[in-house]
Amino acid sequence: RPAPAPDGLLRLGHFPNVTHLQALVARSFSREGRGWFEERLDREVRWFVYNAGPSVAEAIFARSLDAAYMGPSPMLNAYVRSAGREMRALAGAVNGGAALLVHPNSGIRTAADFRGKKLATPQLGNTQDVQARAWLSAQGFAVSLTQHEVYVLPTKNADQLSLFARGDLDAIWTTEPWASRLEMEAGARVFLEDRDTCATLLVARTAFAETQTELTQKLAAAHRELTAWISSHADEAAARVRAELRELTGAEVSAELLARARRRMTLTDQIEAVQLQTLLEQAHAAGFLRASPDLTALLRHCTSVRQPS
Amino acid sequence: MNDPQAPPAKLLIDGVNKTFRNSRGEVLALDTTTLAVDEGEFVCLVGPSGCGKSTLLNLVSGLDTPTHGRVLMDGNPVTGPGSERMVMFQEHALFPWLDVLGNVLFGLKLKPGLDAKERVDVAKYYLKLVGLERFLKASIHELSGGMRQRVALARALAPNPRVLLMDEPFAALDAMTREQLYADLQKISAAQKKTVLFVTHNVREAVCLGDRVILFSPNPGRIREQFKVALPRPRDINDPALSVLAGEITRALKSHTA
Amino acid sequence: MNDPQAPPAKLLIDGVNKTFRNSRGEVLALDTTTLAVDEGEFVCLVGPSGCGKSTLLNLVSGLDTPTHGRVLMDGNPVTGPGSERMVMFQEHALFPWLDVLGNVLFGLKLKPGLDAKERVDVAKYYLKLVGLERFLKASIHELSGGMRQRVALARALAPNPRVLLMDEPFAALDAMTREQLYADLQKISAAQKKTVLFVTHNVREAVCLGDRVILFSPNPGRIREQFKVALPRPRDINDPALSVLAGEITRALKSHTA
Amino acid sequence: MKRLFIATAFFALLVLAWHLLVRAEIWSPVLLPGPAAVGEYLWASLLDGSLASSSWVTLKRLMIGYLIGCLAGLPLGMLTARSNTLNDTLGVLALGLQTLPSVCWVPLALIWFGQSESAMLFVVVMGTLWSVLISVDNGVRNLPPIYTRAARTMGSTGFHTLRHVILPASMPYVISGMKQGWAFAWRSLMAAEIYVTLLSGYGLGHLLHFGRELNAMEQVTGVMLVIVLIGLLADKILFSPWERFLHRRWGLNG
Amino acid sequence: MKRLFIATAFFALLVLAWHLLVRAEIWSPVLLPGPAAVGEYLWASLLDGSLASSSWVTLKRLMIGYLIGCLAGLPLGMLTARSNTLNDTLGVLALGLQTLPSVCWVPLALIWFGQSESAMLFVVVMGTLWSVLISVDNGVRNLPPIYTRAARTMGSTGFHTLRHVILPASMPYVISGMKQGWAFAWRSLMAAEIYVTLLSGYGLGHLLHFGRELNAMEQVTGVMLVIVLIGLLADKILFSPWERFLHRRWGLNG
Ligand SMILES: Nc1ncnc2c1ncn2[C@@H]1O[C@H](COP(=O)(O)OP(=O)(O)OP(=O)(O)O)[C@@H](O)[C@H]1O
Ligand SMILES: Nc1ncnc2c1ncn2[C@@H]1O[C@H](COP(=O)(O)OP(=O)(O)OP(=O)(O)O)[C@@H](O)[C@H]1O
Ligand SMILES: [Mg+2]
Ligand SMILES: [Mg+2]
Repeated sequence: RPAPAPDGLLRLGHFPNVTHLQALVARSFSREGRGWFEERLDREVRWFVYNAGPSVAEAIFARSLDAAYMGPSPMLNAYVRSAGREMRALAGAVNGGAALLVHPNSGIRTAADFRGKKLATPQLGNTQDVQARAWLSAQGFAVSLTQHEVYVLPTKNADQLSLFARGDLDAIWTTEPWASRLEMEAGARVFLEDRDTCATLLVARTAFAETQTELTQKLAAAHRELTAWISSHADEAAARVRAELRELTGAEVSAELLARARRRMTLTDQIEAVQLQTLLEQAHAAGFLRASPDLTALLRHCTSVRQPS
Repeated sequence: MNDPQAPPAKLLIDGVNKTFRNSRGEVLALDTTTLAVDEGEFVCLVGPSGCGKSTLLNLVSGLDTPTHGRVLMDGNPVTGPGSERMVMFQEHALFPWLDVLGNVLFGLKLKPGLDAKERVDVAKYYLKLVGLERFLKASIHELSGGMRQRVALARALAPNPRVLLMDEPFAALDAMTREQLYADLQKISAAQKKTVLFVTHNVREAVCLGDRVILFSPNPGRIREQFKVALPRPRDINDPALSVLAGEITRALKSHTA
Repeated sequence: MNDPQAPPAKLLIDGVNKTFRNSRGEVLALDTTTLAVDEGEFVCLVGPSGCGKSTLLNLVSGLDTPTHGRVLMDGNPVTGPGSERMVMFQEHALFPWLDVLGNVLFGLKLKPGLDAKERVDVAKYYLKLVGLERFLKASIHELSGGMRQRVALARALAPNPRVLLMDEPFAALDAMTREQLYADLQKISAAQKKTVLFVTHNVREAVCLGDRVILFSPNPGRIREQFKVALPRPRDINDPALSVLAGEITRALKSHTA
Repeated sequence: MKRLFIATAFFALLVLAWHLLVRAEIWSPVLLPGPAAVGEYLWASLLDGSLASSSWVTLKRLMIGYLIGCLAGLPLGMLTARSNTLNDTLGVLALGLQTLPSVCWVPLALIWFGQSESAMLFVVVMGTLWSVLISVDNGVRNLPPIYTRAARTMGSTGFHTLRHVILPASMPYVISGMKQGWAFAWRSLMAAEIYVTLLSGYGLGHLLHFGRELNAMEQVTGVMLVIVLIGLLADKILFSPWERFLHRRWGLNG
Repeated sequence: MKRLFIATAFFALLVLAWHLLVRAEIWSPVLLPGPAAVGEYLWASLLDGSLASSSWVTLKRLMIGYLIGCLAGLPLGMLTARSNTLNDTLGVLALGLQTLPSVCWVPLALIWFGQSESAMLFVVVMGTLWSVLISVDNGVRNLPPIYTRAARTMGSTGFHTLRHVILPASMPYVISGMKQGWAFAWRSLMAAEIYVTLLSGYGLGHLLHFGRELNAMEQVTGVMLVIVLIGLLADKILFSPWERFLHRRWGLNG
């Protein structure tokens, strides 16, 4: 098994995705040799790119990552699956940035019209997938791996666009920038918009958080500072995000697309415990989790938890 | 035999030779050879290993074509194999995916004018002749070498061909079975006036069965000498008169090879 | 042989029988059999197919163990195969992954006291004896059946065993090669006082080679009769005196089987 | 009896050791789920029908694709073996395509057929076809010529020879080719299912992939057990009878 | 000569037909890239070294995993063939695991080893090991007993028999088992590379996957051609010499 990182090295994971705003901006600083985290933690930072939450969880389980940006559902999943051992949340990052879009020809006007339709989500058990299932259940549809009153189809983001354009999909519940791309490139209509639910968090491997407490706190602090910086330097941050995405994926994100996407996202460094609890229960209801344990341990190292009043 | 009034020879091997090409060059397996076999004649071919006996049989069967010369049957050129010239190969060549009965039936099914019941009856008759009536359903791999040769014999005899080409058919048999089959083969070929070309290493066997014994010598393969066997039939392999002739032929064989 | 003063028999098969169990039940392959073979004696076993000749050889070689009774060599029980009793199997049993020389060397390498050069010399000597000096590097599959048997013979002779167990070693050979090997085998076994057990279907061969000829009959396999062969050595297979004895044995064989 | 007992005892011990290791919590439970967790998963998904429906989806894809592959590969293999021209063209093509792991067709298949059953079928057929073709070609090419020669002297020609001599004589090769084709089809279908989610039904590969997505190792392990079971059963049902037949009739082993 | 010409002409015609079909724009160019586009991609990625480096990454993984699998499978197969107890335990286990497409190990391997080379190696070893083990077991089990009997009468025992008789005599099976192990290893590595992106190096499977992600079908097709090429070369270099040896020495075909 891979050994824990040598001292002086911090291994950070993230997606090449606009909802990982902080990571993209910080990494663009690193690229210029004045890394945001490097300067504040006095550590060499090595970035690793993932494109799915479960891979991040795998990497954390396998001790090949120290901390990462990831969505709440995979984080909760990893926390529960490891019996609360392997995963710790440090801070919030981005809320919202997701939408439910429908095909103009799908004939969907009201929630009741979803019966028998095909609804795609980015990935089984990810945040949008859990939310979609919870929402559909709330609308009275029976949805599970074997019940298909609405077909919930976990489909890769890259494939969604072409399938949607061909009319193979009626609706998509996804995150930015795909939601905006669907609007702009495939004429998708927004059915529901989500600006508030937790979308990205900063998490750490338990052993890392517990053995290097000071470093962990410094990391969270630097992240909070970065979040504030992005809020106050919106244009420079946007430019850095576009440049970084070009570096990572080789694809150009238009300024218009980014702006549109940015409008659905809310920057934050807070974690709302209630939201996590809700997501946990929804995942439990969808059959993805068999237990819904206490979240205290998960949030033990997080100094910015908003507890229910 | 060259009498213009006589009927044409059943088989005429006319100035035939055969060259094989292999990695190291050309092998003249059979030098220019002429041989006429009359209807109903039993001709035995004897000679050391590699002298072209099997090659000659393959040419007559139509499986191979001569490099020069021609093979005629009833005056017509042989252009390919056919069921009127049945072959018993040196290897037994039985089909392992069929049982004993199935192997004998294979040739019979290709012969028109028989219904299913008659075919089975014929097959059983010949299997009984070779003493295998209790092994109709046996697989080939379950038989001993001698039993396999006997199945091959039954398979060759069953379609009642006019010409039989047999390549060391009795090599793997014990003395007793062999003597039995000498008697049966003589009976069959006499009764049905079959024309037989018969290859063997065993000179006594050749003298016992053949009307003529033809000696081959190798490198290149060619006919060296012929012996008419005028002994009365049916012949017994242990007959002293037969031994005398066999001794004479054996001496001739040695002198050609030495 | 039962004289208390005499040295113990080289081989003593003492009240041995052998039962095989197969899917259909038990087969008594060899009924209770006793046979003593003296040092230097050449004993031929003759009998129809399936009478237990190969079975007996396997018991003596130590590859199989008797169901009852025991096999002694020089007074000591045989507990397993060993290179002092070399076997020539009915199938040739050559190793296809070795060339001709390699096959003969296999047994020599397991014999202590020879260096590499001596081994090759010994192997070449015996390959020359069987007329294969030009095929040292040939692959087994390139040889004809008769050549394979000759390689197997060389392989069995090369380590110079005290006892030779040979199962139809000459079946695939043509008459001339065979006569040559009769002479050689007689010379070798006389010169080196080898004890030989020799299975054959050919009664004349048995009489030509054996000091004693033992007749088996099948179902169950048992010894029926023994013949001392008192003819002077070296013997020629075409000797008329030999033919007379062979005829007598053949008649005895027929009477037991009929 | 005694051997059966040893085998049973061995596997019981294996499961016990597994259980104890997991209980001892040497590793984190995400790394290795215990047999109890796996059993629970299997039981639950048997009850809710997801295991049965996925197995059925997978088997249907496999069977149809495999059948098409065999039906095309058998005659094509015979043809390439009998004709030099076909062998130099189609035969060389087949040789190349056989070395291509058929999961590599997935991207093209998805573009050509969309995320549909046809795409899966295509991948399975590509996995089967070439390997069957080449084995049959090999089998026919290596037939001892003595069989066809013997048949010809008995008056057999053309199609009769093909049907009654060449086909049965190359049986051992054909069977082993079909067995290998099955193994490749099975592997490529699993790889394809794990790699892409289909709109038209979840197979066992999807369950495995979902297990990974949810970090649910007891699901991964459970599905793996089911896959092993299906593999063993397929072998028993599809190939054992043929092999027993060959063994009995030809005296072949294996 | 004439046959070589026919083969060349056939493939040239194939490429030409492909080119014309694409030129005629019957299909959208995303569905089927033309040979020119594929050629361009191959040339470009040859020049920038990405093709060479990916091939090297893939081959390294394959070679190491395959070697480990063979080195473990050979002796284990001999052991299971000679011991009933081992056969009833390890042998049965191997039979089951052999039917498991080794790509199914990927989720567990990722959890156990992380997204690392070890995970890939594990998958490749699982693809090779069981199939080699079972072929060797089969080969040794089906040896004609006459060989060992003959060797014993010449005084060979124990390890000498194993080394000088059993091992060479089971050669044909061992070679064919190693060949099948190679095919499985190759397939499982491709499937694993397509399925998971590794941090430690991009192999050919990754190039294929990226081609799909970018809808760059000329990349997909180009990489497929490279995979075919490597497969053919591996066959030529690794197995042809052995097969020629067997053919020459044993008179076996194939
Ligand atoms: N297909 C072939 N290719 C090359 N050479 C061949 C071929 N068939 C036969 N020969 C050669 O032709 C010669 C005659 O062979 P043939 O089989 O006719 O001998 P034979 O008289 O039947 O010998 P045997 O008594 O051993 O059966 C031999 O030297 C043999 O090597
Ligand atoms: N391994 C075995 N299992 C079952 N039966 C056997 C076995 N080996 C031999 N037998 C049977 O034992 C009997 C004697 O066989 P054996 O091989 O000793 O005969 P043989 O005298 O050598 O005959 P042949 O002249 O055909 O070689 C036969 O009936 C045979 O079927
Ligand atoms: Mg011949
Ligand atoms: Mg015998």
